[in-house]
Amino acid sequence: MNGRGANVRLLLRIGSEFACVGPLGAAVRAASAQLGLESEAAAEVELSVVEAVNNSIEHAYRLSGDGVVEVLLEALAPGVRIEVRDRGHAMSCGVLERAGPLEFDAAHVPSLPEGGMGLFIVKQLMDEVHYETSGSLNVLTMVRLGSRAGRSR
Amino acid sequence: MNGRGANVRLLLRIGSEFACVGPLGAAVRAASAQLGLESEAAAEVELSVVEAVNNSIEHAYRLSGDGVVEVLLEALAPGVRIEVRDRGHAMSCGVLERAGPLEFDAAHVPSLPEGGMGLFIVKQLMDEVHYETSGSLNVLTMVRLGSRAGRSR
Amino acid sequence: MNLSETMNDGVMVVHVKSPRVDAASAHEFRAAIADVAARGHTRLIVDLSAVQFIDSTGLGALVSALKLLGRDGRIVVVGARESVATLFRVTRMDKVFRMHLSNTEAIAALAEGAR
Amino acid sequence: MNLSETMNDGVMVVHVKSPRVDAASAHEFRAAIADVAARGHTRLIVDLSAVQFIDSTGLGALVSALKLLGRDGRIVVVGARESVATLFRVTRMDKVFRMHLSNTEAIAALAEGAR
Ligand SMILES: Nc1ncnc2c1ncn2[C@@H]1O[C@H](COP(=O)(O)OP(=O)(O)O)[C@@H](O)[C@H]1O
Ligand SMILES: Nc1ncnc2c1ncn2[C@@H]1O[C@H](COP(=O)(O)OP(=O)(O)O)[C@@H](O)[C@H]1O
Repeated sequence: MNGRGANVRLLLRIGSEFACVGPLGAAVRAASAQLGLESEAAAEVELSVVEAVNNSIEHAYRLSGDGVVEVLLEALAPGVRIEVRDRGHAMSCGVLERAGPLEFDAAHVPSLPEGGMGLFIVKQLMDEVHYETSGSLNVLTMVRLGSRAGRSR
Repeated sequence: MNGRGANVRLLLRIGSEFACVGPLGAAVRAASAQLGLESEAAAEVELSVVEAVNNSIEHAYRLSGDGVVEVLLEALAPGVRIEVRDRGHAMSCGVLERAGPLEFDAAHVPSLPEGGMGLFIVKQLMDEVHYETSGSLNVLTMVRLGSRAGRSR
Repeated sequence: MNLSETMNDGVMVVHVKSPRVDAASAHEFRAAIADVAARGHTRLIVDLSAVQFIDSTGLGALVSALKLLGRDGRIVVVGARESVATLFRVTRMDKVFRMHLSNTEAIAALAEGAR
Repeated sequence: MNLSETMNDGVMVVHVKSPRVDAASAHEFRAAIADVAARGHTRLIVDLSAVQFIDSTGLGALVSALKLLGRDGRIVVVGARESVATLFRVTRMDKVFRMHLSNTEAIAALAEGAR
């Protein structure tokens, strides 16, 4: 099928501003669908990329707005491999590994969390997630193999 | 409206291979829609970008496959501004300006053209088109202001 | 944030008209619901049928808005499409914001909770 | 290229199943129609209802395929969505490939042309 070869790659780049994340997310979703992901899987890729890019903007660049975030989308057969890259402050060791489900009492509203969900969402929706810093470059790599039906979840 | 500000930009980059143009085109269409273009206008932007990128791959890089093509998408209020950039052989002077409708006799099949339509399509669908080479960088700039209804065509 | 309001059997329904509820719009979204809360409404139906995308920042804004509704505050959601419902499910926030298919169902659920 | 064939009132209908007919697939597309031509069919309905995108390279392949059908060759198109029809219109190729809403209409047009 057209466009699903192993060397098909698309790089997307934005400045570290939340206003750019919407078009980026929509582009990632459409390109993922074009690469063969089913509609719901492509939507989950969009959500995961948006969470990761928001983290780069908020935590790596600390909302300064003058950084650059890149998303590399690569076709797998089947699925997609994604890198989210920034050159801001690196995530501390073990943070990604420790990110787990939020513990809360749904009936006790004042104690409900309003954040701290991003990394857990990414880990839940993607088949593989890892993070690496080399020099000044931070790379969060995610793999999504295909639709839920074909996955062991 | 979220994402329609003047500084909202998205850069997309592929290698000069036709297999990458599908995901790129789908991404450009979705991002254009996200920036406020109506569905048919976004589809016309996709077609114009695909024609321009195909030209960079075929004519600027002569199908060598080792070039890079970039598409910069920028929000206007309303509309989008797009640059298609390559570093291959530049288009000759006046070619874009001269690109006109194909003259053919629809009833005489053997003489029908099989190509030579790309630049004319882009000129028909976009509100502004120009081409500039500076140094080794070639840039085709296109502007699409909005949906057909709001345009003088 | 583009919201509209209707009253349905005495229950305030807030229709979110923006297709994305994300980090770029979460602040506005919270403010818009805070405005409804300030007018004394404590039980809301939030209609997400026009929403194509929501991220954890948007969800966090909804949690924050819920806190503003006070002790008796409750928010239920109607019209969430599959991709939107996924976020609520994965974060377990579907235990906080019950998802319903229709206003009728949502109104019944709010009445139930009010007893 | 993913094509399927059906016969409708004695007319060959070629259904293009791939969502994109573009520079990456144009060659295959031409070859697939050439294969139909090689089996002696000269008048075809090409059903584009599954096609979401076609560029000038795809259109050029359709022109090239038409030439292979010989002197009496004709191709009419059914099911083109608005964005696909735009390309035919802008290039005036809708004068070469007549667009129809249904197979019935297309079959009538082909019979008309055959007189
Ligand atoms: N890209 C990143 N760069 C630096 N730190 C990060 C990054 N992503 C996440 N973190 C750290 O991990 C924590 C948890 O992130 P997350 O689960 O997305 O929730 P939130 O962003 O709402 O705090 C953040 O508070 C931050 O300290
Ligand atoms: N990006 C480009 N770089 C170099 N030459 C170009 C480029 N785009 C178009 N051209 C030239 O203009 C001509 C017309 O282009 P076009 O209308 O797209 O038709 P086609 O690509 O089918 O020939 C091409 O044949 C080529 O000589």
